[in-house]
Amino acid sequence: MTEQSEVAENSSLPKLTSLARSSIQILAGILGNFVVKRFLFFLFVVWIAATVIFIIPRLSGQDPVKEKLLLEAQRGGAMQTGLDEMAKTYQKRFGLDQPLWTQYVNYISDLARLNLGVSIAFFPRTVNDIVFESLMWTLGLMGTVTILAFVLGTLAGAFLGWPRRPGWLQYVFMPLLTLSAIPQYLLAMILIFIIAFKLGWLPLFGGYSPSTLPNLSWDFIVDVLRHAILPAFAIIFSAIGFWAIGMRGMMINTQGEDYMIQADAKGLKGSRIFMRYAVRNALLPQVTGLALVLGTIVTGQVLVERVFSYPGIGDILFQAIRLSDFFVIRGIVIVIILGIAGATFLLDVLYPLLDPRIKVRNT
Amino acid sequence: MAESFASSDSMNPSSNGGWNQFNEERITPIKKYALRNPSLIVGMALLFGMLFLVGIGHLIWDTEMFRPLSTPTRLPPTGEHPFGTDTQGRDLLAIAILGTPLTLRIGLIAGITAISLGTVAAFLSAYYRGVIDGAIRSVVDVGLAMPALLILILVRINVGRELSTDEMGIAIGLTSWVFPARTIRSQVLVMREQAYVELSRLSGTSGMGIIFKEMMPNLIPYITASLVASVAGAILASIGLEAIGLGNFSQPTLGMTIYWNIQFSSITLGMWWWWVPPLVAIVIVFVSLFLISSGLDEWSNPRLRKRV
Amino acid sequence: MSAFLELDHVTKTFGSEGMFGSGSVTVAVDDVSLSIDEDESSITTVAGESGSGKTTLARLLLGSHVPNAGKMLYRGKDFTRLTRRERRNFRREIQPIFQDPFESYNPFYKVDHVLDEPIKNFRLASSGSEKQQMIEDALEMVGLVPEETLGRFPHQLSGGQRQRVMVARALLLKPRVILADEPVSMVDASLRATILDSIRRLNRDLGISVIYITHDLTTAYQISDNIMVMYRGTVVEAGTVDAVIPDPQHPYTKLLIESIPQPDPKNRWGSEPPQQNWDTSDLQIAGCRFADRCPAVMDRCHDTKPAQYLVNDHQLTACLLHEENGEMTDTDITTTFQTEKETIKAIPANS
Amino acid sequence: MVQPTIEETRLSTKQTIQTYREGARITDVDALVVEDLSVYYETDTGTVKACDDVTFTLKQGERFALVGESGSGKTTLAMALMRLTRPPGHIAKGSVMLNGRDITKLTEDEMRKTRLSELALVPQGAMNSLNPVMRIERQITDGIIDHLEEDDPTPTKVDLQETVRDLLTRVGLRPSVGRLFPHELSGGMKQRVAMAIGISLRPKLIIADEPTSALDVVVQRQIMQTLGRLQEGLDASIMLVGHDMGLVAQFADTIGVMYAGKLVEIGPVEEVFSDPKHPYTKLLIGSLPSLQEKREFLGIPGLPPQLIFLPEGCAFEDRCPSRFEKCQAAIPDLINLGGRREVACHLYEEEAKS
Repeated sequence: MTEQSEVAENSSLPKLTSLARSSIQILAGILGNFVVKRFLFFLFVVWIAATVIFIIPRLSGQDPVKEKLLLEAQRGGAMQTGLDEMAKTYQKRFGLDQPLWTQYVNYISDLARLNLGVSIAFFPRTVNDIVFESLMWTLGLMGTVTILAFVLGTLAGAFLGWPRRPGWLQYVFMPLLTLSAIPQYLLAMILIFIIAFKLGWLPLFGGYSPSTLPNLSWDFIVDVLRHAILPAFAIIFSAIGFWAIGMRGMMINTQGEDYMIQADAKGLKGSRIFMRYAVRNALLPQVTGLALVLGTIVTGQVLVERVFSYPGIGDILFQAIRLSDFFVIRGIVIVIILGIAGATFLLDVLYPLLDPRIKVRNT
Repeated sequence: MAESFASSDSMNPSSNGGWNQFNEERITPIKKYALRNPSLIVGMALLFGMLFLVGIGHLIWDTEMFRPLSTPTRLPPTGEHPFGTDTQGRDLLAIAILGTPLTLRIGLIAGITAISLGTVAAFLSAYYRGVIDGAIRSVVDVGLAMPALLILILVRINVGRELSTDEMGIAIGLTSWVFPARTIRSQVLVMREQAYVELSRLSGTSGMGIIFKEMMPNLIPYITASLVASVAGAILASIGLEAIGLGNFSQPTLGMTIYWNIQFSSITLGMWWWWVPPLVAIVIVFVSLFLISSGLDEWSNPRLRKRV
Repeated sequence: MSAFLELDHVTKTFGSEGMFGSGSVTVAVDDVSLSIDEDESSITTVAGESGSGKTTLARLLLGSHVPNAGKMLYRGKDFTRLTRRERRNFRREIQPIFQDPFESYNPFYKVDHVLDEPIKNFRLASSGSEKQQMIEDALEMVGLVPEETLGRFPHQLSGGQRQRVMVARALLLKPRVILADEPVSMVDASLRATILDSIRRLNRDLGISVIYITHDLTTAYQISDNIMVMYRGTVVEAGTVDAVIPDPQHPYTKLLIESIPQPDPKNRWGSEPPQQNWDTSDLQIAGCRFADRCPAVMDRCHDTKPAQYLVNDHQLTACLLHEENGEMTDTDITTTFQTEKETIKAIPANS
Repeated sequence: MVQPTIEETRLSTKQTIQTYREGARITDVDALVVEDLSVYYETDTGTVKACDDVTFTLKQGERFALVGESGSGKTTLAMALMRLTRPPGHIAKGSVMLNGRDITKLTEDEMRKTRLSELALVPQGAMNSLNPVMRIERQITDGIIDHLEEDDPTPTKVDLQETVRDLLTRVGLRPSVGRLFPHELSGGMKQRVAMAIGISLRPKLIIADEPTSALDVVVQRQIMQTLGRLQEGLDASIMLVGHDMGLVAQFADTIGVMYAGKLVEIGPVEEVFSDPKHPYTKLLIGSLPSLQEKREFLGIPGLPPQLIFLPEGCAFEDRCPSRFEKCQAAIPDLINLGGRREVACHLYEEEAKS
């Protein structure tokens, strides 16, 4: 840090108080810090994505509100007449008549305050209410299940890639391979057909039985769990294969490394070599892999929710598409991107804990 | 001084020139390698076997019956309609025969678009470095955070009309080129540091000459593997898009069949013959593409891994 | 006579300041001046350990890197302002021999590719048959049988054969200067001789100047006329090989030569006191860069940066111990090099 | 299995190995006896005999150097002694007697326990043989912990830290190095850590496979001197595998030269360097450049052998300046020329008989 202080001293500014000088050092320290850099990048990604989402509808010259109204008219909705004034009031209401730049500034400032605007189809309700309510369901089921699939898949892959593994494991490999090739929502259909329809053990769709009202009673929770099992299985079975195969490849690569030979030469116990040397090193690319495929994971789950009409964010997205409720669609897309960019940021920050070679402080 | 046994066994090239020599040097190693690479063979057999069956289907079956109301509705598989019919009077065998190649076509168009864009971006950013590299890298990082499907949803809605299959292919390609760009860029970065690239530059070869004469030939197995992976990804995205109702309603693609299945909840109607054929077709497509891409990966990696 | 190639106070650094001063900057080559004259042809060794900057210096001379400070002059003209044609001539007049016989060949092509490319690009042969003839002559010059070498893939040849094809490639282009970057370090001792011999014949028979980059002072002593020893980016000692090797002046060169294990079991290292532990010292910027490891370190060494001092007219050293000799005005280290070329009469080996 | 304690070995200080190296304490106890050890690699183009019928003996406290060029089989032999040969390689035949036991016959777990406690490997300098995600102190203690018998008291955290500090200082490193990660160390420091690990259980035999390859020559000298000091401290014997003849001349007592998987010459270093017997050794020593006088470059004509197409006769026959008709017919066996001198060459078969 010495360079910074010298610069501050002989700069032409009047004699700096020690407070000013140390604050420069602290600032340089903070801004140079790895975590802050990743957070700045996270904001950058979200800003670019938001801008792209803002620009796409303006490209086609279509006005989202008028297009929605035309669709309503097409379906022979009640408001056959007076489409133009209705469009005008809507446009004023959503500020679409102002010049593009001010619209953009309002949009970004709203976004900064996490206000995603107002829904067209369910007019008085704000997008925030609709989205965040369904977000609970999605995070509750999908979040936990994805992590579970990642952990189970990585463990299976670790054993599959280890020469001294239990014998029966290789026969598990071929089914895992085919399972990982089937998209999640198709697996969901198969599960519904066999378990729900044919055997009738579990409910066919929905987040909870339609007759009950959401309350915190015990039997409601059991009801929710019964509905969640099939979607959870759909995701876990298709994801486990993907993670296992990835981890198996990493394990095989790691065993070619020099430090594995040296571990044997040290006469270490098999279990220690497996856990502390092979798996511990093979985990690093696996975690980076997780960050890369977050996007496809989320899309897969949106479709699973659609197949099960599970009241998560995916189902709401589907309804919004059917009703072409533009602002809800835009809100959901932004929330999903926020989630993915946020998860990537988290993984970036946690990665140095796994791999000491990544410099965290800038000293 | 690595004691490498392999390099000391000298394969003596045949001396008679022309086709025979080309065959000897170029084809036999590939043939010899292919035989030792089971996943590539099985993958290819599955894919081309299916296409072959679809080809025969075109000849012997009246594919016009894919239009709605061309057959009695909800018929389980019978002699006259071996794949049965759906609630809107479409013959499901015709759908399967037309649908599978159509979906593969979307995947191929998207894959090729993604690969060409990705390769150009990869070479631009990895070979020329500097500002271009920074710009392309940040675009790729942002692209990774924005799932292609969501962007397609926004695009599709604002286009206002149904996309033709080719337009959908290109749209998917344009939004998923970041994945191949990222992987190919890392390979080019590794290759760029090799001594033979520097040597070629010092032998007076131009920048373009180096890219096409020195780097491209070694990258081909890697690019084909990425192409196959992109095609598989594109098919997944296209089916997803169609399944949530944003596909082209007049086209009998596999995705649209899945959409109609969900729309009419064929499962509760017990019409298993409606969703089993598309499902089987999709599974075959994905498993074969997966086997081919992992086979190609293994082929491209040992050569690069041996060098790096 | 203007110098063919001249480095004038050249400094090369890597790494970047980085945002908010968080980046780290390493100085690879620090204020080096040398010149290679037009007519004189000699073999000059650039010796140094890993991290001494010898490879960076090689890349500078090849034009692969551009100096951050100071200038590189090609026939008197600044390298960065050469026209396309001048750059093409420069490209042809200085050619490399790389270290790794495995990595210098594109695995996709046969070894002929490495020989055909330069001939095609620099249009050295008017017809195919003339090209073939040139290639076969060059291969024979380095002791290879064309029929057993051409038409094969790189992995079908041994490391020694592949390096000799590299020397043949340099022969084809008949450059003014060959830059051999550790040409024999990855080849077995028994095969080194033929390669070093063919490099020496390039110089003796074809008058091509050779810059031999190595960490192995023994082969340097056998093959080269002049030597410059580098340590952490600076030239610590330079001069003719016959002046420097038998009687090194700079403490680093002394330590380097003493540490070389002699293949003579009778005079062993013995067990002198273990020197200051070499690895655990950290980099010093001010003063002499060798101060933190120097057995003969003085207080002054830590703050005054040594200049170049003439020990005799064929040897200079950058060490404050020789300060009283007076600073060299012309900092071009090649002034101490031996120019007139008396042939080295090889003393017959006592086999 | 009773190991001779250090006091017992020091008693029999009869010098059986004649060496100029002062401070050498070589006893008559056999540390390692290798007989007809052969390691074969099955490849689709045929069996590669990487090591074939290798026989030699190592005395307690002796420094034995095994030299040979690439493809000679020296590293394969070193790995075979540690029973670390990886498929498709396998130990085809032969015995390796270490402290009274044939380690080729041990079960996998018995061999595991023998590694590090009775024989230790110091890896190549060029390789990154330390676990990149584990602190140095853990990489030293995990070897010790995994060799504890059930009845041994489990060492406390303080004991282990004490051992690590002692080992690091003995190899010339500051104790604070224990808290660092491998990527924070220089090449020389990594080799010192590898040596600290090697001596942590006071083994009787240390195998060093090109310990200073890719290290600067000054660091190389310091590492070799440290290795020598450690060996004398433990009264262990060392097998140094390498190709740098200068290093071997400075460090070793006895030298074994390998060519195409066979041991072609053994002898005290001074004798082999001043009066090499096998033609290959002669050419090898002849081709060494010297710092004292300028000489014409001398190499070994011809190409290195291909282990898949080995001739019936002597493998060096096609490059040997003094070959005669018998060389093509039969593979020469290792014959004893008196004392520790052995050579595998038909030229000396009559001389040995007389």
